[in-house]
Amino acid sequence: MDEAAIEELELSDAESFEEVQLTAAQVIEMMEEAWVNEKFAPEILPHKMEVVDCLLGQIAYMEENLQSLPSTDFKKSIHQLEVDRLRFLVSSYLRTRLEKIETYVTHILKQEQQRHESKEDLYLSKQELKFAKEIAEALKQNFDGLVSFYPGLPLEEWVSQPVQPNMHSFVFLKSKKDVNEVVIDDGSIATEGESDLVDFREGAQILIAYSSVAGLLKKGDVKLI
Amino acid sequence: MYVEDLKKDFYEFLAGKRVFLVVHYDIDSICACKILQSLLRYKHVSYSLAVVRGLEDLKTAYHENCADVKYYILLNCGGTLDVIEELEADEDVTFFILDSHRPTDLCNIYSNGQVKLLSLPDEDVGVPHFHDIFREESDEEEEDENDSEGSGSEDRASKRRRLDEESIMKRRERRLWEENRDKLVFDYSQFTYYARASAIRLFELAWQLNKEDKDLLWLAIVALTEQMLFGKIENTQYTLEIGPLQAHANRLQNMTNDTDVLTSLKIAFEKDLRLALYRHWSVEDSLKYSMFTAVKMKLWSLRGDKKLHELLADMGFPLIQSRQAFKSMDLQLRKEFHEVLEKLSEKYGLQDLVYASFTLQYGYRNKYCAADIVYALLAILEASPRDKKPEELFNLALDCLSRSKKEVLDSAIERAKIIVKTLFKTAQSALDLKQIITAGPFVYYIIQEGCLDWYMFSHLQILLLLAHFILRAYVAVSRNRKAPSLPLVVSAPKSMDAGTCIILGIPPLCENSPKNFFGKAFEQAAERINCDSKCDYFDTSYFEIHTKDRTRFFDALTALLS
Amino acid sequence: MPLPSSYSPNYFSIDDILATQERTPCKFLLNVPKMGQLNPSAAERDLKAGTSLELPLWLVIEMSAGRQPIITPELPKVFRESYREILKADACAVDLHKYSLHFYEVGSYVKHFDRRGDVHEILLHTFKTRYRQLMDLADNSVSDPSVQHSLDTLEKRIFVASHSARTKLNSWLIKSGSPLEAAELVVNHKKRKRVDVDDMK
Amino acid sequence: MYGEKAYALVKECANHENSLPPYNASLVQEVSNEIRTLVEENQEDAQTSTEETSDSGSVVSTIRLRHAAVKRNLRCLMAYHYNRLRLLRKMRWEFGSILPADIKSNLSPAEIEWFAKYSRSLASYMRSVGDDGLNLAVDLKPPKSLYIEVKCTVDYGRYELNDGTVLLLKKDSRHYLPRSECEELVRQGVFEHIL
Repeated sequence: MDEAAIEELELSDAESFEEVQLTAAQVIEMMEEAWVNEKFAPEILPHKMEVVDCLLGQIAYMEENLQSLPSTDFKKSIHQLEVDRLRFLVSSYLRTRLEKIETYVTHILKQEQQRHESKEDLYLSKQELKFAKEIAEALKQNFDGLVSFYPGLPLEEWVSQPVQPNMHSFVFLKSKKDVNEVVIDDGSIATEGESDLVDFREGAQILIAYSSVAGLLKKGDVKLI
Repeated sequence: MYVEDLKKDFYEFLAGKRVFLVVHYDIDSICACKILQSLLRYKHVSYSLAVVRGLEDLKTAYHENCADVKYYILLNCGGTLDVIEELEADEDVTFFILDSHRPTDLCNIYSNGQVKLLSLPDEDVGVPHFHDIFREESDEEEEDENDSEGSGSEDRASKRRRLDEESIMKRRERRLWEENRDKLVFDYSQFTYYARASAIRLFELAWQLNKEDKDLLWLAIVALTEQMLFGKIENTQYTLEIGPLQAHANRLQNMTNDTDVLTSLKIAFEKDLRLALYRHWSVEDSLKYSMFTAVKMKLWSLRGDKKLHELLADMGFPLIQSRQAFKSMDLQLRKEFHEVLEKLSEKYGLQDLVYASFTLQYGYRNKYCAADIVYALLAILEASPRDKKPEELFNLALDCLSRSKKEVLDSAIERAKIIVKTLFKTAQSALDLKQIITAGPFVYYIIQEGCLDWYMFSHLQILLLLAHFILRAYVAVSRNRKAPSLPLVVSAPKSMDAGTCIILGIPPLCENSPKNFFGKAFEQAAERINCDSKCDYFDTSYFEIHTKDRTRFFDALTALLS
Repeated sequence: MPLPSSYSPNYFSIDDILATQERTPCKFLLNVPKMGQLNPSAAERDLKAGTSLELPLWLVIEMSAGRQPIITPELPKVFRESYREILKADACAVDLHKYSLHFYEVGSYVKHFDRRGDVHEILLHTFKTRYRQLMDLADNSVSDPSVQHSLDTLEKRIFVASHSARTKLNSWLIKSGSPLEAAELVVNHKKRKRVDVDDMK
Repeated sequence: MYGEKAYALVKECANHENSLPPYNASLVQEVSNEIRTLVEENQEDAQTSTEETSDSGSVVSTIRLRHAAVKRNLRCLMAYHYNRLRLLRKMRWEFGSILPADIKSNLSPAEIEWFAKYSRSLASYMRSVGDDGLNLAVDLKPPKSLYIEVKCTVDYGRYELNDGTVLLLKKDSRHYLPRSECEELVRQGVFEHIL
C-alpha cells in the first residue's frame, strides 16, 4: 500500500476546503442535515448548492486518488464504499428536490416569482429553476393540446388550485438551540395571543406540525430527524 | 500439478482477478461452490458461475467465456480428463481443478502449471511415475529421422546398417516401454471411484484462513453425507472424515456465545437412523420405504408387511400414532423412538441401523439431519418439473441451503418422499415381475420406456440409488449363492426423442467397495460391437448408448466379463 | 422513491375524484328547466322543485353552494343517526368497506351538510378507534389479504404502507440489508408480458 | 348522468396504479364531445334566457348545473392525463430514456412528445450538476457493500464493465460483481440481487 496516497486522501480534507474554512467532515455533516431536512419537510427548502458542489468536488478528488491504488488493496474498498455512500447522499438529496419540484411545480414557480419580486433569495438553484420552468412549460403544452378542441373553457381551476404540499403534516425534529415561544399552528384560525406557545430546549426532540416550524428550519435553528 | 499451499497459490493468487466458476451438477459441488463463493467474497474476487452436467456443457461454458476470462475454477468436473486437450485451451488460461472424481487424468497431474489441482496428492492412489508415462523424444532420434530423410551421403549403406541395428534395439526398448506404460495406465485408470468430498477440502481451506463458520461446516457435512448415502465412499472413509468434522462442530459451538434460540444455529453430532426423512414423515412410511429396513425385512412382500407391524407392536407404537406425521406424534413416543428401535434392531435383523451423523438446529422448530438435506437437494436437482432448466434448479438448490428459504426446503422434502417411495415401488415390481435378470457375470435390470416413472430414473443419482436398492433386494431374495459376488447393470431411458438410454454399473455387494470397473468395460464393449456411444459423464460408470444397440451391447459385455 | 406525503387531496387526485362520484340524496329547491332526464323515474322535460334525487357529490356540492342554492343536500344513509350509533358502539367491528369505499373522504364532504357536527365527531371517533386495530393488523398479519377486506380505501393505503414498513424493518433487523430491486414498473411490465404470452398460447 | 364517461376515464387510472394501459383516445374524444355539447347548450340558453324565466323557473339554474358538469368533466380529463404523465415520469427513472416498444405503443403522440421533452430537461439538469454532471438514476439505495451477487434473469448477451472486461450474461447465470456495475441492470430487471 502506498502510504503517501492514503495520507493524501486524508490531507485532502484539510486542503481543498481551506477557502471556506470547512473540514470535509463538516461538509458531510451539513450535507447529511440538508438531506434529512429535505427528505422529511413537505415543502421544498432553500437550496444548498454550495454544499453539494463542495462535496462533489471532494468525491472527484477522492476517486482520483483511489484510481492510483492497486485493486487488491483492502483500504481501497473501504474508501470506495465511503465514496459511494457520499455519492448516494448527494444524489438522494437532489432526487428528493426534483421530486418536489415536479410534484408542486406550479406552486413552487409561483412562490419563486413572489420571492423574486420581493428581492428575496430563491429556494431553487439556477439549474433547478431552469428545469422547473421547462417541465412546467411541457405540462402546460400538454394540457393546452388537450383542451384546444374548444376555446374558452373554464380552465382556471388547475392553475388556481395547484398541487400543494401539505404544510400541516407532522414532522419529527430536534432543536439545535433554545427557541422560545414557538406558535403552535393547529390549522384553526386563532387570534393572536390565543394560540398555544411552546419552548424548545437545545437537543429536545419534538413531533409537531411542519407549518409551525418551517421558519425555524429554514433559519437552521432546528433540524428534522 | 498439485497446489501445495492453497492459501498462497490459490486463494491469495486470485485476489483482484476475474474468475469463472464451473460447477458440476451434483450435491457435493453445490456445497463446495457455496463455501468457495463465501471465500471469494472476502477477497472481492468477482466471478461468474456456470453449471455443467457433462463434458459438452463444460466445453460450451469454456468456449463462451474463454475470450474474456483467463482463470477457471472447475468444481467436480474436468479432473478425469486432459482439460487442455479436450478444451483446446489457450496457453494463457489457467485451470484450478477440485474434482472428487477419480482417477485424475495423468496429464493434469503432470501439467507444468496450466492445470492446478487443489486436491491432496495422496488422494490419488497408484499414480505412475512421470518417466514411465511421458518420454521425451531424445535428440538423437530426431537426428536419426533427419538423417534417414536426407539422402546422398557417401557411406550411406554402412551407416544405415549400423543404424539399423541400433534402431532395432531402440525400437524394441521403446516397445517394451510402451507396453509397460499401457499396463501402468490401464492399472491406474481401471477403476472409477470417488475421493473425499470437495466441500470438505474447501472447508479446510476456510479453516486455514480463519473464515470458517457453522454454515460452512454444515455444507461440508452435507457433502460428506451425500457420498455416504449414495454409496460413493467406503464406510471406513466416512468414519475417518466424520471425526475432524465433529471436532470442528464442537469447537465452533464453544466459540459462540449466542444463546438466543431464535437466531442461534446449532450443529450437533448425533446418532441417527438409516431411515429416510422420518422426522418429516410418519414412522410407518419411513420404516417401510427406506432402503435399509426394506431390504433387511423384505418389506415388499406380504410377510414383510406383517413383520413391520410386529415391529411396531413390539415397539409399543399404536398404528394410529405411527401413521401420523412424526412431528405430531405423542411427545413420549417421539422421545423413545430412537431407543426402542435400537433395542429391537437385533431381533429384526436391523444391525447397523444406527450411524453417526449430524443435525442442524435453528429457531424453535427447525431441526434437520444431514441426510434430510441431501434428500431435499436430490429432489430439487433431479425430481423437479421437466420444464425447469438445470441452472434454475441449481439456483433453487442454493436457496434450499440458505436458512432463510425454509419453504423451498420443505417443499423439496415433500418431493423427496415421492422419490423414496418410487424407489421402493420400482424395486418391488422388479422383484414381483422377475425383471432382474442374470446374464452370467452380472445381473441387469432395464427400466422400459413405457414405465411410468422413467423420467425420474433418467437422472444419475436417483438411478444410482435405485441400482443400490435393486442389487440389495436381489441379493436378499436370490437363491443363487453367487448373488453377492455379482455386479449389477441398470439401464434407463435417457431421451425418448433421441432414442438413447443410460447404462450404469455398480460393483458386487461382496466387494464392499465402491471402486467401479464398469467404465473401462463399457468402453471396450462399445468398441467391440462398434456402436455409437457417448461418454459425456464425468463419472464413467455411467454410459450412454442407443436403445436399439442395448441387446448387442449387453451380449458384448457378457462376453467381455466372462 | 416517492415523497412521504401525508393525506392531501388535490385537483388531480384520483381518490378524491372517485370519492366525489359517490351519491348522496338531495332535494331540489328550484325548477331546473330541460334537466328532466336527471330523474329517471319521471319523463318530464324540466326538473321540478321538490324532486328528491340521489346525485353525485361533485354536483351536489356545486349546486348547494352559493347565495342561491338550487338543492338542499341530505346525509347519505351511512352517516345518519342509526349508522352512527353502530359506529359509536364498536367501530372496529364494522365492515367499513361495505359502508363506503371512501368513507372518510365522503364523510369530510358531507359533514358540511350536517350543522350539528355529529358527522365530524363520528369520523374522528371511527378513525381513532380503528386506527389502533389497523396498526396492530399491519404489524402482525402475515400478509393475509383477507384482513384488508373490511377497510375503506384510505385505511387500506395506511395498512399497506405500514405493513410494508414493518416488513422492511423486519428484514433489516434480521438480514441487516435490503436487496437492490428491480424497479416497480419494470416488474409489472414483465409480469404483464408474461400474461400476454400466456394468453397467446 | 353527466360526467359518467369522464368518471370511467379516471377509473381506468385507478385500476392501473402501476402500469400504463393504452391511451384511451376514443373515450377522451367522447368526454370532449360532452364538454362541447354542454358549453354550446349553455351559450344557447344564455342568449335566450329571458324567455324561459317565467313559467318553469330560471334557466340560470340549468346553466349552473351544466357548468358544474363541464368543470367536473374537465377535472377528470385533466386528472387522467396528469396521472398518466406522472406514471410516465416514473418510467423515465426506472426504464431509462428509452422505453420498451410495447409501452411506447400505449402512448398518445402528445405523451411521447412530453416524454422526450422531460427526458431532455432531466438529462440537461443532470449534466449541469457539479463540474462534470451526476447521474441521478443510480445510487438509489445507500450502499452496503462494494460487491454483490446477482442472478441474470434474461439472455442478455455480452456486457462490458467499466474497467473494460467483458462478460457473458446468460439466463440463470450467477455473477459476483461490483455493485456499481450492477445497479442499473438490477433496476431494469436484467439482474436479480441475491442476498
